[in-house]
Amino acid sequence: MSNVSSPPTVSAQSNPQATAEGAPVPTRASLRKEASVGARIVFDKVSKKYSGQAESAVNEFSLVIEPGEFIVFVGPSGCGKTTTMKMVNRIIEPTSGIITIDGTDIRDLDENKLRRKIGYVIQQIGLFPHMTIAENIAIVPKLLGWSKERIADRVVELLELVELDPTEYAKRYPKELSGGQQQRVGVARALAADPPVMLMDEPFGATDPITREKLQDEFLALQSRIKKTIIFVTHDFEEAIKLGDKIVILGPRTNIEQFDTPAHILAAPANDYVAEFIGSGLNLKHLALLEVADTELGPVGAAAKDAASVGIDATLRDALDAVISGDGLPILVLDENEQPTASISIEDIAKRLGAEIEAMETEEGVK
Amino acid sequence: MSNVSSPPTVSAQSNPQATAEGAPVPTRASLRKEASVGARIVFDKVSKKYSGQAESAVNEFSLVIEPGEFIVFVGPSGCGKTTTMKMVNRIIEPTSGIITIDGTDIRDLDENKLRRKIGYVIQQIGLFPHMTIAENIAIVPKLLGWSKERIADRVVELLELVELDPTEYAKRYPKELSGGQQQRVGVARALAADPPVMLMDEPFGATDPITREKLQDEFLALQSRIKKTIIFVTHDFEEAIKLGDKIVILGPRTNIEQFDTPAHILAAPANDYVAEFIGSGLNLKHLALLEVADTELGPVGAAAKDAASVGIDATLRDALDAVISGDGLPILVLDENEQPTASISIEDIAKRLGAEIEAMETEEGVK
Amino acid sequence: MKKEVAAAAVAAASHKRPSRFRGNKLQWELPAISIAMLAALSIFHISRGTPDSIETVVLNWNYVGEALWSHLWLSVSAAVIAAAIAIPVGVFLTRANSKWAMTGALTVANIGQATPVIGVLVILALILGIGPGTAIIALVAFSFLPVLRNTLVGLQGVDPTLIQAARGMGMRKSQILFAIELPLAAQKIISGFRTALVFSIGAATLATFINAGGLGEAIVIGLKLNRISILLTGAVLVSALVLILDWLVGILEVAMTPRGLD
Amino acid sequence: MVKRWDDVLEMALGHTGVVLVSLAAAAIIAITLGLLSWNKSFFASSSLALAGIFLTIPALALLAFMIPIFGLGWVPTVVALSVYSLLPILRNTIVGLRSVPKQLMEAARGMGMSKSQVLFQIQMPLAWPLILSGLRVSAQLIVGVATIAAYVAGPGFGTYIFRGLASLGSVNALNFAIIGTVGVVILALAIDGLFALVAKMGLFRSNHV
Amino acid sequence: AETNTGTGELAGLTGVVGSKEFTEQLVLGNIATIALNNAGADVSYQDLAGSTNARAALMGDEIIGYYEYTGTAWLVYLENDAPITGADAQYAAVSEADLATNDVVWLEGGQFNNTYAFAMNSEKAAELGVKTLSDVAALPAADQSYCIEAEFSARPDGWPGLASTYGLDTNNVSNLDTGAIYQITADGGTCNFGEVFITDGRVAALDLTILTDDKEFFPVYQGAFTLKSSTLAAYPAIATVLDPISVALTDSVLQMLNAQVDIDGEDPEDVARMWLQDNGLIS
Ligand SMILES: Nc1ncnc2c1ncn2[C@@H]1O[C@H](COP(=O)(O)OP(=O)(O)OP(=O)(O)O)[C@@H](O)[C@H]1O
Ligand SMILES: Nc1ncnc2c1ncn2[C@@H]1O[C@H](COP(=O)(O)OP(=O)(O)OP(=O)(O)O)[C@@H](O)[C@H]1O
Ligand SMILES: [Mg+2]
Ligand SMILES: [Mg+2]
Repeated sequence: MSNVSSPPTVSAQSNPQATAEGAPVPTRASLRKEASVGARIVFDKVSKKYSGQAESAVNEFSLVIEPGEFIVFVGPSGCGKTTTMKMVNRIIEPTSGIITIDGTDIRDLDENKLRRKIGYVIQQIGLFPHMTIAENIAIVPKLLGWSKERIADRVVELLELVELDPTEYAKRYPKELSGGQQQRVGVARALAADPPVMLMDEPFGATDPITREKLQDEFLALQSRIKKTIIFVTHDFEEAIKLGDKIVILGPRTNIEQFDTPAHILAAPANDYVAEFIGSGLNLKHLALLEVADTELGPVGAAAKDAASVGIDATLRDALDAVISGDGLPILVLDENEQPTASISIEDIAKRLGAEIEAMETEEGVK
Repeated sequence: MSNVSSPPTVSAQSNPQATAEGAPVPTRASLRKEASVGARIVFDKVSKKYSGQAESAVNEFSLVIEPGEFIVFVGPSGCGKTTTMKMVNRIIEPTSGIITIDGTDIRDLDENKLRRKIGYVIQQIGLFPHMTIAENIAIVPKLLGWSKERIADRVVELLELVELDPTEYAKRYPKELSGGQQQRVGVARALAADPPVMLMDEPFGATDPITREKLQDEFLALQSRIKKTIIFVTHDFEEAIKLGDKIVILGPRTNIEQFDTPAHILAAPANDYVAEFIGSGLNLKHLALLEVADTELGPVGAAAKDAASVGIDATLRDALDAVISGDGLPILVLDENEQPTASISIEDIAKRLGAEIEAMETEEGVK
Repeated sequence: MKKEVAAAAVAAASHKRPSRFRGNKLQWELPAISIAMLAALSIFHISRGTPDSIETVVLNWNYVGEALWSHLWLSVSAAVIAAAIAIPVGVFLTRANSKWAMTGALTVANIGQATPVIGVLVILALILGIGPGTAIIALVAFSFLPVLRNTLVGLQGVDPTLIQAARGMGMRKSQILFAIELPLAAQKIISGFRTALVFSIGAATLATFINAGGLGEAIVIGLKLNRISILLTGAVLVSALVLILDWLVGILEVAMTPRGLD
Repeated sequence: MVKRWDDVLEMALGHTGVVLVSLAAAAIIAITLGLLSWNKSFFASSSLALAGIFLTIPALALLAFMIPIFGLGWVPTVVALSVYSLLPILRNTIVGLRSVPKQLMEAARGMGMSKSQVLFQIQMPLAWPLILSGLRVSAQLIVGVATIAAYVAGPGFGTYIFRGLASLGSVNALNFAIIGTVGVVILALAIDGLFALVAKMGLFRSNHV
Repeated sequence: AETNTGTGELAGLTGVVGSKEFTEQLVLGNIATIALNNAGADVSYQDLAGSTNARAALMGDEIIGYYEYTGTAWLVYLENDAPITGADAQYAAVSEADLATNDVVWLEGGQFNNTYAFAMNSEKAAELGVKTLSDVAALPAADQSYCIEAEFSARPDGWPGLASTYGLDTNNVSNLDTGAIYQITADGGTCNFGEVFITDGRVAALDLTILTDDKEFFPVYQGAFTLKSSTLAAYPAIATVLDPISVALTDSVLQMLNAQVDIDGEDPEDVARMWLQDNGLIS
């Protein structure tokens, strides 16, 4: 398990509810525009009503996404996540409201140029049945006129990235792949031309935990190198915590229930709905964001010699897991060289969590 | 949150490796056949090689599933789960090997009669685009010649079961539903005629956590009333733990890495592969199977008056969550009337887990 | 209570649906063109003044009405019979999975399509005698292939996951066919039928050569006796017939297309 | 009859040639028209109407009208055959392009493919089996219709067939009609076989759905 | 052997001689072609299906000329309502009008009249004892069944006029393709009386009996070679070559020549050449 905390570059959004209420407000994040290659995406009271439906699926949705931010949408099925995404690359036109990318109304942009800059992983996967896997992945690079060798290299690279052996799968047709394999090809296809913006609609839903974790780690590594602006839909809250710089928790009709960093949300769920959405084990989930290294630890002697141990770079969640595997007493903390360097107890863990939550709450209060 | 433990009716399978090695062995479970409406499904060295592929996708797969068992398949994407399921209802014919249901080779059964007794939730959802939601759900009942009223009632009942408002959705067409809504209709459709056997291929993959949990609970309730034989594929290990009487952890080419109850697997993962598959927080996951009520608790006085509290019917995972939300010290346990009745400490939790694991290990040893 | 809910669902859902004929689904241009053509024809006739003795034989309501009716009757029944045979044959061929059956049936259909209609008509007339029955046989042979081919392609193009889903539900082959495959292939099959209908209306102009009636007689007289007014009358009426029948089938197609597919 | 075998060979070659040339012309016109009009309801149904009307014009009338413009021989024959064979190709092109699954269109558009790229790279290949079906129907149709070349001194078996039909009852009439007809049938099957072969060779790879 | 030496009266004349697609036309077309080439021309022969096309080909200068019938031109191309009685009068009227309106010249008319007639199965004729159309009119309605062409049913010199002139019963009339009428009439059953052309070889071949047009209703369909006046102006010798041949072509000659093709199965070109040679019309 990789150790994730909110990436340091992510600035806390000034009161997110303000944006949720519609008026896009300038944020600190806009100051670091030059550092990122992603784009700034602003939704301004965007609504979409499907013809024949009584209510709008997306209702006055407002949100500011800073360049290079990894935003995760979570929300009940049918709340309008897919619809919202499709409006960003103009697969669907909003009934009302405006979406801008880097300040330009997307309606003023050339549709196709816009879309080529936006990688899109569609929920239904949507591989082209008449093309091999390699051909499916090569589509956008071809559109952009890449050379044959460059495309071939890229296809191999991407297939490896999504854990599919190129020699085995490049020449197959989609119907010859399992569901999860197809989904990964969909992700590879969207990444192909390295677009600055990605829309990912439940991209890892059908992949097994091991592969999924590898993909998540790859994505985070990628994201730390080239900061794309990513909108990512998932139903797995732990995935949201792990990946998102910020999480948007949506209610029915894309009502924004909470828009904040994972840590803030875990520390202070905005309302019961959000708490329910996070599910049981709120605190345990929160521990996954905190590291042993950042915790005030006890002396080595506090733990029994034969006590369980945990690495210093592990998360507190792993530490707690180790604590209960013994008898609940303090355990050893090992340094990089696997040498005992300190001990950690249930109280240490609880205190660190308490401090974290308090810090978040004060921060909230200040704003 | 429902509290789940291994259903009492599930007998521990005599050495599962034995079945995995091919020879179906008689088990105690067969003695309670009369109590269940499900069917006994036996795979005997079943293999499937897709034409044009170098290796078989399913390789000498042997497994005995007792009537009324809820079996969960987990395994890497592409390992052959879908292929294995499709061989049960003869969508795909095995290249070699035999599958029997209640002792009869499925090749000797009438295909269509067989299939009508097997509810099948297909991974790609596969709703019929030209039929409304209600029509999609009504297909099998119609095939079975149910009366119009009975079908209408059933459709309404099932839509409510899968959390879709019948007045809103019954007359819609699949394309007018979100991904998760479509998936739920797929589940409702498979359940329609209340088949004794269900094959469910990642049925809740695209549903949000709240709905998912409701669906899981509905399923468990259903299952406790009418014991179907269910084969269920998921990539969510917590879902597997919650739902499965037994879990089959598969490696590439459907190699059975471990086949056992969730508790056993969590207590003693058969190998590193299984451990990796379970993912981090093995012990924490295990706690979700244990209840506060079954734990040796401390006196009420051991906890501070203003300490956090947990219900007596909660899981130990919830108790632990509450413990760390305070300062790591013992917390109160409340009885049904919300009155403090005992206290629980980290040591109590750790001890209970330790005892559980030991018990499992001895049981393993006995066999 | 449940029933009320179900009933309410039906009622609630059905009234807010927009008409399936919204947009240009009605294709009004087709009848519009044919009306325009007929109007132009009428103006042409009125402006020409008194017809000569040859023209009077043809250009009267009695004659035209009868010819129009027999043309309509001949061509529509031929197209319908062709479809009624070709669709089941297509269905059978996609099931039989036999190269021989496939090749055999397509060979027969190809021959039917390729043999000049006039030749088939005359030779059949010598064998079977003259009249509408013989004409219909020839027309059926002529309009068979488009329906057959489109039926094959349509059925083969149905998403296999849907067929798997249907099989998984224990639907019998025939049930899958009627409830899933045919509805999903319908658009392509109907497209073949529309082509067949046009083929059959066009070829029915030749029915006159074996005393089977139709507008062909007007066309032949107009051509052979160099009477443009008669020729135009026949040709315009045939064209109008094509447009209007094609339009009607189009309407039928839209009406029959399940809403989930449009 | 033997001395007429040279005639027959020449007719066969001429017939094949005129059919293939006309079919190629029709395919280019009809597919282009289909690509331009598939999503424009008015344009699509008007061009279908026109193609349908062509099919109802008796060959004799069409050719009598064309002789003053194109003279005798190949040209009027090719023009006539081409307009006759538009409908099946055009209709199937339009229907085929329209029936591509929605989620594939969305995926394609979402990748920033221009309309024409979606059309050529996604819709066309997926519609191809249906378009091919139209082409094959048209091919068969005009193998038969090509007999009208006889009206305008064009190539092919038509001369024999019409001569035979006009003189039914005389000794050689049936021979003429039969040689012509059998020639047409053999040719028709050969041309369809050619299609099958080309399809097999993968030049017209059908989709792997 | 052809005398394509490039010498002779018609040296330099190239192009195509046409004809319609039925036997008599094939013979006539070949006769004209062989004769012209014999006189030094270098023309080829091409048959066309249908009168309209042959005429269109002439008007479009696609062919040099072909044998046409006076009645056809008068009623069809010149769009007259009623024929003119008498072969010479009809010929004079047609050649004058066609030259004036279309620049088409009619060379010397042949001595044959390929007009319409009604024919019937000879056995049946004997059985019913009919010889003339007046006899036919006297038959009970049940025996009066007719097969005619579509165009015949509309033209004033066709069915309407004929039926009223003789008082024929019009209740049992079938429209058929020209080619099919002979065979179907010979087969009997569908119709007792079929509309035929007098000089057609099949009349003899199928043993049909022609009923005499005792009221002389049918107009004259005299054959003559037609061509553009400009062609004739450039090659006036065409007339000198073809006129004597046309004069030699009588009803009985054509019936014989048609029969050689239709009954004996000979090639029209051979038939044409033999006749020209036998009669010393070519060298
Ligand atoms: N039609 C086919 N032709 C060839 N190979 C196939 C076909 N279907 C599946 N396979 C291959 O067989 C293997 C097993 O596929 P299967 O669909 O059973 O996997 P799975 O366990 O269901 O995976 P997932 O979790 O991704 O759905 C995969 O490697 C896949 O690529
Ligand atoms: N084409 C359509 N016509 C009518 N209603 C639609 C259409 N597409 C979606 N809807 C409705 O709009 C709402 C939002 O759908 P959307 O697909 O955006 O949901 P979602 O948040 O992506 O859900 P999921 O998590 O299930 O994918 C749903 O209630 C759905 O039923
Ligand atoms: Mg969605
Ligand atoms: Mg699968």
